[in-house]
Amino acid sequence: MNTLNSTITSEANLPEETRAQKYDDKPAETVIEEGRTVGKPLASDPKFKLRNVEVFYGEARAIKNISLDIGRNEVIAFIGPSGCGKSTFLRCLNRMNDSIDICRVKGSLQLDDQDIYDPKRDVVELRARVGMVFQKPNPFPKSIYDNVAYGPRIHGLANRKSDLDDIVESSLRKAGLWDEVKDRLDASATGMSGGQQQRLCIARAIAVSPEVVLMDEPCSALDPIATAKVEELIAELSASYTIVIVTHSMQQAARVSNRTAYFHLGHLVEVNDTTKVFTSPEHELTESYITGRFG
Amino acid sequence: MNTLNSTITSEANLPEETRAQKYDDKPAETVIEEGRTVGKPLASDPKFKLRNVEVFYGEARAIKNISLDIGRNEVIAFIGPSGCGKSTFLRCLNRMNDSIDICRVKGSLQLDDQDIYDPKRDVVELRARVGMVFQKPNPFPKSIYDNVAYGPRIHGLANRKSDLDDIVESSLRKAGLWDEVKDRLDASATGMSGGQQQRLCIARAIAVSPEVVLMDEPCSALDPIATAKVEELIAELSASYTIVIVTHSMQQAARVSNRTAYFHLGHLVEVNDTTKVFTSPEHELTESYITGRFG
Amino acid sequence: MQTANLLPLVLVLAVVAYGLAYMRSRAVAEPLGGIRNLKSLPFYYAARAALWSAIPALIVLALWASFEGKVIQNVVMGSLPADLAPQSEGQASLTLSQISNVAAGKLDPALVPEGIAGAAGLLDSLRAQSSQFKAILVLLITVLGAAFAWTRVMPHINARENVERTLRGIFFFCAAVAILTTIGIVFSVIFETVRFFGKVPISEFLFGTSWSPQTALRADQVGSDGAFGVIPLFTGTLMISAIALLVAVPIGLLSAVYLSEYATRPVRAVVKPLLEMLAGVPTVVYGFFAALTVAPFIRDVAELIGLEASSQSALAAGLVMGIMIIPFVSSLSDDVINAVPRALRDGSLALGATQSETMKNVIFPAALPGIMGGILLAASRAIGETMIVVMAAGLAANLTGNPLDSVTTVTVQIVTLLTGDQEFDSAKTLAAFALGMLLFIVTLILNVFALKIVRKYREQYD
Amino acid sequence: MTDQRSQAEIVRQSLKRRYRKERRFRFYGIAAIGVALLSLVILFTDIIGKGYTGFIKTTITLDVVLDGEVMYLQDAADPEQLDMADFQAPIIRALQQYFPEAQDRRDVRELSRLAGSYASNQVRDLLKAQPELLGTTQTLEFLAHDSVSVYVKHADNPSYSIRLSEQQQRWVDQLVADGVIDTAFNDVLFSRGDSREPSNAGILGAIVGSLLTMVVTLVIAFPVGVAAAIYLEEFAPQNRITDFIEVNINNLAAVPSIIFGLLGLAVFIGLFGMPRSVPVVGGLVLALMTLPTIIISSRAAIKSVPPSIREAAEGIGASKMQVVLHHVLPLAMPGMLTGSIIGMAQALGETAPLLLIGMVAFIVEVPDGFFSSATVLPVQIYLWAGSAEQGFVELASAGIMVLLTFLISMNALAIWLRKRLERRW
Amino acid sequence: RDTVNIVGSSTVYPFATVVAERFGRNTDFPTPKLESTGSGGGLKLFCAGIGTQHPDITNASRRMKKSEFELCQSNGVKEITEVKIGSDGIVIANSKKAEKMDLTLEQIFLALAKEVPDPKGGDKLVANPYKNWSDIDAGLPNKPISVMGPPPTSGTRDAFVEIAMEGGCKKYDFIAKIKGEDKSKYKSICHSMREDGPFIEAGENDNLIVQRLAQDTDTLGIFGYSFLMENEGQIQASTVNGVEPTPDTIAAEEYPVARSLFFYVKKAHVGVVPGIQEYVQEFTTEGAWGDNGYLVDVGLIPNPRDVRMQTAKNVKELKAMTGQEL
Ligand SMILES: Nc1ncnc2c1ncn2[C@@H]1O[C@H](COP(=O)(O)OP(=O)(O)OP(=O)(O)O)[C@@H](O)[C@H]1O
Ligand SMILES: Nc1ncnc2c1ncn2[C@@H]1O[C@H](COP(=O)(O)OP(=O)(O)OP(=O)(O)O)[C@@H](O)[C@H]1O
Ligand SMILES: [Mg+2]
Ligand SMILES: [Mg+2]
Ligand SMILES: O=P([O-])([O-])[O-]
Repeated sequence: MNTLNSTITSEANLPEETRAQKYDDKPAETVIEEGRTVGKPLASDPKFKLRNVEVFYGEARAIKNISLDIGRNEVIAFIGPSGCGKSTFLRCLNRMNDSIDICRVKGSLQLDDQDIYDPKRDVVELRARVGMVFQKPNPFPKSIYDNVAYGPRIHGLANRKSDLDDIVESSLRKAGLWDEVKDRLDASATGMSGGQQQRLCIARAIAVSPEVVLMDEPCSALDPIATAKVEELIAELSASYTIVIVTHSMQQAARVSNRTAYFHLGHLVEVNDTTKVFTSPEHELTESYITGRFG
Repeated sequence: MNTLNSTITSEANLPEETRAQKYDDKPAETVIEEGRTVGKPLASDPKFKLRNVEVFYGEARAIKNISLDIGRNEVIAFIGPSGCGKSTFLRCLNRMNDSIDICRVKGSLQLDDQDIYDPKRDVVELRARVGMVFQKPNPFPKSIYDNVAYGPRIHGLANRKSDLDDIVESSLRKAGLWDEVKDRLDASATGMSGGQQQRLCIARAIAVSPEVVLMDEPCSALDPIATAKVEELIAELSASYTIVIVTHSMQQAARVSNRTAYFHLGHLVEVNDTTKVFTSPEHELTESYITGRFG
Repeated sequence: MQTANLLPLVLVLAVVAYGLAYMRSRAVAEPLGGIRNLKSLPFYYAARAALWSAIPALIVLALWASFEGKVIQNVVMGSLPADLAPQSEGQASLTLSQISNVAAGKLDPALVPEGIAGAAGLLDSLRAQSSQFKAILVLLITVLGAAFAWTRVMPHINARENVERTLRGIFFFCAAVAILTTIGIVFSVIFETVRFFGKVPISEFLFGTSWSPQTALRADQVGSDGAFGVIPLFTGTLMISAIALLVAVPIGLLSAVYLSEYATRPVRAVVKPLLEMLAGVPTVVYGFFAALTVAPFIRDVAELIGLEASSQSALAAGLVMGIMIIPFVSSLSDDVINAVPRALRDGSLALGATQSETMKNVIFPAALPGIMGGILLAASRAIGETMIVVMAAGLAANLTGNPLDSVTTVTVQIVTLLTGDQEFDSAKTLAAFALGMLLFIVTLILNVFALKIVRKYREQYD
Repeated sequence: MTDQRSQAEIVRQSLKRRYRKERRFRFYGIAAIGVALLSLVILFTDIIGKGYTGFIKTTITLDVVLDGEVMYLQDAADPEQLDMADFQAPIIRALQQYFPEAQDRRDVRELSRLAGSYASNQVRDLLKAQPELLGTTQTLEFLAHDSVSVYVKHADNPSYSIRLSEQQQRWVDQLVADGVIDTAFNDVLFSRGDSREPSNAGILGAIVGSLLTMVVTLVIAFPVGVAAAIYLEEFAPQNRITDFIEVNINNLAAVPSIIFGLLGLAVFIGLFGMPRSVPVVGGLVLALMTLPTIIISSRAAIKSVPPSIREAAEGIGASKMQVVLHHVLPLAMPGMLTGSIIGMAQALGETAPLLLIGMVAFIVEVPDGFFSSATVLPVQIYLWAGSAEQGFVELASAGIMVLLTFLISMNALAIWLRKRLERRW
Repeated sequence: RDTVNIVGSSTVYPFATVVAERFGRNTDFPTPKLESTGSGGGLKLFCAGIGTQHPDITNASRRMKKSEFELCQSNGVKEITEVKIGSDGIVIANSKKAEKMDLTLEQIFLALAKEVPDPKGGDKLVANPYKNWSDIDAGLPNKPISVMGPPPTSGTRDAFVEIAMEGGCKKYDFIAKIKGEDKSKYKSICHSMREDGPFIEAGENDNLIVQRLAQDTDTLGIFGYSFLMENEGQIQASTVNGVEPTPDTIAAEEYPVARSLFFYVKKAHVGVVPGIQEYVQEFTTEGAWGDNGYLVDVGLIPNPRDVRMQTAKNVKELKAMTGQEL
């Protein structure tokens, strides 16, 4: 442990010129070869099969020719410096990008061998299968019960009130929130603490029994205690769901994921087992990042 | 290096229960003793002398009895998990909290032995001496020149147009932006890239020759290349300014600062030389944080 | 059955259709293992049934109601003996009115010709038949629509799509109302405008410097020329609006600034609605105030300093109008000033700027597009105002730059021309329409410009 | 370092000047608000000063002997006789009780002009309803004649002309002293339609007309405006057509209201053949006029719904329409209501377009439906303000107060609704 | 439709409303609906055709014009009954605090016309040079000419121009001569009001004029007699040609600036819309328009009795106009 830290701090002790030099000599851009990802981007029998994905915001190319497989019941973490395209890529997986007018997606994206971007594809059904949790907790300004029940209701998942009650209870239980809120299901969700809200959002997402849960920096607005609870939850969920999590905390990635993907300026630089990425990254950009030379 | 990483990943490989257990056994709150900061919070002949500072948002106490000295021409980094009060504390130093209605500050805060919160104290003059750079670059929607010239103009620092030109040029040079913009000083600042905008904001801050520059996560919205440039700039400025920087990247703290302060839920847990904090933290919360057990 | 009774009945049936379809969709879902196996929620099948039963029926009802009268009228008229048969359309409407007044018992049947009394009987029976038939037809359509929807409750059919598309259509139609209104406005002034330009050359109208409907009031009164130049009207409008804006913009802006930057919360909560009341006071009140208090005062002051002033002046009207439109500027500016991102404010304050410097140099320019919007709204209200001008600035179309003179505005002329002694076919009355058209075009151009400017600004910020 | 020191010095020196500017700026702000509020106060004192007497009526209470002989009425149940009878006579007799000396033709005439012209009708209606009262003595309260009312209320106000003869003034003074002539709260104002006599004129017809018109306006403008805003904000593709609609809506907000009157005249009355002077047409015209305001404010309200809520719902698999109806609409509703109330307030005070569609009419009967002739409050005020009779001046001001009360309660309603519907997130 | 619809002159409106209100109160018919549209506007609506959407009666503060009659004819409004209800005096008044004026038609013309005969003599017209009353006649006060009057869109203005202005104008022989040669030139001389300030167009709100006179003692106002009657406390009328405007002098046509008031009934609607005939009858009873009728109270100047009798007779028969009399 001390070894790494000394590396970092020794770095900090370098004279300024040398530090600056390093970036200038080797501009990050030049090192990446487009479409080439080191590590293990592919999987057999994947849940998602993504090939040559490119995403444009207007003219700007935010995702540059990325190919990746995401396996069943795996927890994959996306890491990378700010603005590298993690969120953009994640949002392709359930077509949340559709609502951004200027956003165009190219390439082949398949969920269980069906094209996600097929124009005939029903987005509503897709999103029911691929749930999402956002960076900032965003509960509806309704009661706790109604928040969780909303998805099952619009998808007709419950025939009776009691069915619905069951779904709500089990979702809240899975999200580890049941004991805290079971006495005030009618209270407004906006009165909860940030961590509770985020867990509520997770409960809401899993209430429609999705196959995949996408999480975009789910803990970045939470304090350490709340973060711990959410991470705990992710670990539990990983048994039955495929989870894709974007995080800016390498430690978090290390704690929760099986595989980690490192993004850099729109490229997918490296994907590998989490242990592998953090112990012996193959690509030098990955190494620079996880050793803290930037980010 | 590998040692730490293996520590992290071995952590990730623990069975879920054990991981969860760890936080529950030792709730973060109980470990901290209020007002007690380990390490070296004090300095001789400090620029800022802050004693028993408490900050309230309405009823909520966001800063809990913090005492700290900030030396002359030192670069001090504030780190800690989200919501721990870094920004709140920083904004006390130039009374930017004044504009938040419900915010109240208690304790003694002195800049060069003069009370900052003295009701008779002139905020305008204070802020001219203690400049600030924000998380999101916030250039004024004016030309690049006007952005930098704004401060000198309102303070009447230049008697002639040529004086003003000189100030603008030297500030932009210090911010390492001169070569990139010297041909388009009349272009709108909002048309620049994020990194350029942030450096422009720094140039704007130093154009009034402050004694202290406060920076609240100045790189969190920037990509790695832009971040590198800003860090380089901080290193250069540290020769003539006192710099207080809030960052969520431990690596960044390690790279740019002389001293590091670790905040946790409103407490100042530990302050020490950066090398010391990152190599052998004294407090176990600090250790947990920098080894990535949360945050 | 009366349309008034039929309408609720159709709605009730639609609700019944809703209920039935809802139950059926649940029944269909039951063997499949619950409603999750339907393509859409039962609600949507039900809503579709309600829409299908109500909408066609309502359309038929509307059509029937609009043609029923004509048809019955023709039959009744046809039944009249030859000597009573109406010669003209107006006669027809009268005869019909007479018949229906008799039928309604408001006219004594003994006092009207026998044929009319007979027709009244016929009218009664026809009306009864028609409403019976209408009721049967409409109810039939309702039931058929519901029945069809019932048969279409199938698990693989996406009823949600249907319902949502219908709703979208309705929404689109509502958005189109704005366009229809514009078309309606153009339609309602265009014919008269064309006729006006048949009498007065367009160039004279646009570039003439004298406006005097007096001299051309009636063909037999005076046949003088050059009386329809709009330039004095537009300069008058411009002058009064400019004075009003000179009052309202500084007062409104400064109030807004004070309220949003300095005032405490409770002060703001009280003062803002108080200021808004200024816009709610009827303009007649302002008119009296301007004419009886402000105008004489201005004249006295002007005479005191040796200026010649009319007892009606653009200045008086403009000042009072300015007070009236203060809230448009203050409230809207207050909103946009509050909407300026905190980051900009902080950025300036952190440099050691005072609040007023921050306001003047940073916030104000950033809020400018929104403030412009408020000012534009205030200006359009000023352009459209008539009562104050009539009372305080008069009706004399002087081409003058002196605010102490009496002037008049475009809208005032439109109102006086249309509500005063009208002269069909005379250029005078038609001129009102031409003025309306011209004003419409001018505001349209202004708005296109405003949109362009705002767009341009918006690109520059953020 | 020295640089910093000297700069700090310069800053300190500039401060005095800058703080002076700051204070001046603040002062301007306060002055601006002061001017605006002062105007408001002046306007309101003016209105209330002129109008409070409008809420006072002058009554004259007499013991009337319903003598058949005097009235030439033998059988009060006979409609024919009722038509021919003279109901003024018993009132004059009752007054002569106080002034027995007034017997000649001129005196009788002057005496009869103390009670308002409805007095005889009141007697007739009483007998028509209760023929058995013929021959009894009844204590009846009549409205005083307008000139009596002006005299009683404004005798010492030089801007009113007293239209009573010396003798009448003496009589009235005595009757006031006797308590026969008295003042009371003017309930007539709130219970009757318009009249040519100020003391008989009421504002109820106009209030009901305004209500009916506003109902039509609200029922049309609110749903259409909200639906249009939803379409433009949520569904419309961003293209030239949307731009065109946007310019159009902004422009309609700027079209002088009288032009909407022309539209109503040409389209609703001319093309669709709807009747003149009815609340439906007035409501339609005003609805078209307020539509742009509602659309613009509703769009702003929709825009302010945080995208995170939208994303949350979409992320669960709600369709666009569900997102809008379940989440966006409820959250935007307070803002939409505010805009609508502002629009409605404008419509409530509008006169010009109604002039053209015939809602400026003398209508005595209180309207009983959307298709019966009616006027509205601002028109009634406008009509009264233009009438020759002195009594109408105060009535017009009283009417303005009623209108303002309407406005204030509408605003209060808006604030209350907004408070109720507002949700924090 | 079962309610009588009446449109037309704002001058007749106060009288017609009083009758309508009484009519509604004393009969079982609903109170007629009255709209004040101005004489011309009323005639336009009236002549637009027959049928329920068109008005039954229109009031006018001037006689129907030939062209209007023809429009009526062409739109199928064949039979129209004209009812002359009385007269209205147009007064020129000022504040009681000021000196009472004695004017002649000639002086009025000289004070208010756009062009007047050259004061230096000769048959020549010059732009109106008079600033003060005393410029016109040394006997008049030495005060600036300042007169408020109705706008050209009002019937009162029409009447004032036709009676007072033209009356003063044609006293000049050389102008009277023009009448024979070029009628329209004659009219343009006599009917044009000056636009250089002394004459102020004050809108249609006569109350406003009255209130301003009370404040502004140098100004005269032009309006109908009923406004004078209601405000005798504050304002006084000038005499014209030495005659004071009183009901008697106006009825006797001694006061020169008076005009007749009319209404027109659409015969085709009688018997269709209930109440028309009864309303007209109410209007033409002695109790209403007679010398002691209630209309006098609101300022109507009654016709001489013989005219009333004749008119009432015509009304009973609903005698139609031929168009010749116009
Ligand atoms: N709506 C948008 N319109 C235009 N450009 C966008 C939009 N959203 C993102 N971008 C751009 O796309 C790139 C990738 O953005 P993205 O949000 O995916 O980054 P990220 O890796 O999630 O960053 P962060 O860690 O800050 O969330 C960035 O350069 C960003 O500026
Ligand atoms: N304006 C405010 N009103 C009320 N509470 C506030 C306000 N600003 C911050 N807080 C609360 O004060 C605490 C400290 O917030 P602060 O912004 O200082 O944290 P931080 O360490 O800067 O976090 P981050 O890393 O997310 O920026 C938090 O609990 C936060 O919720
Ligand atoms: Mg992101
Ligand atoms: Mg912060
Ligand atoms: O309405 P007028 O009587 O002036 O035509």
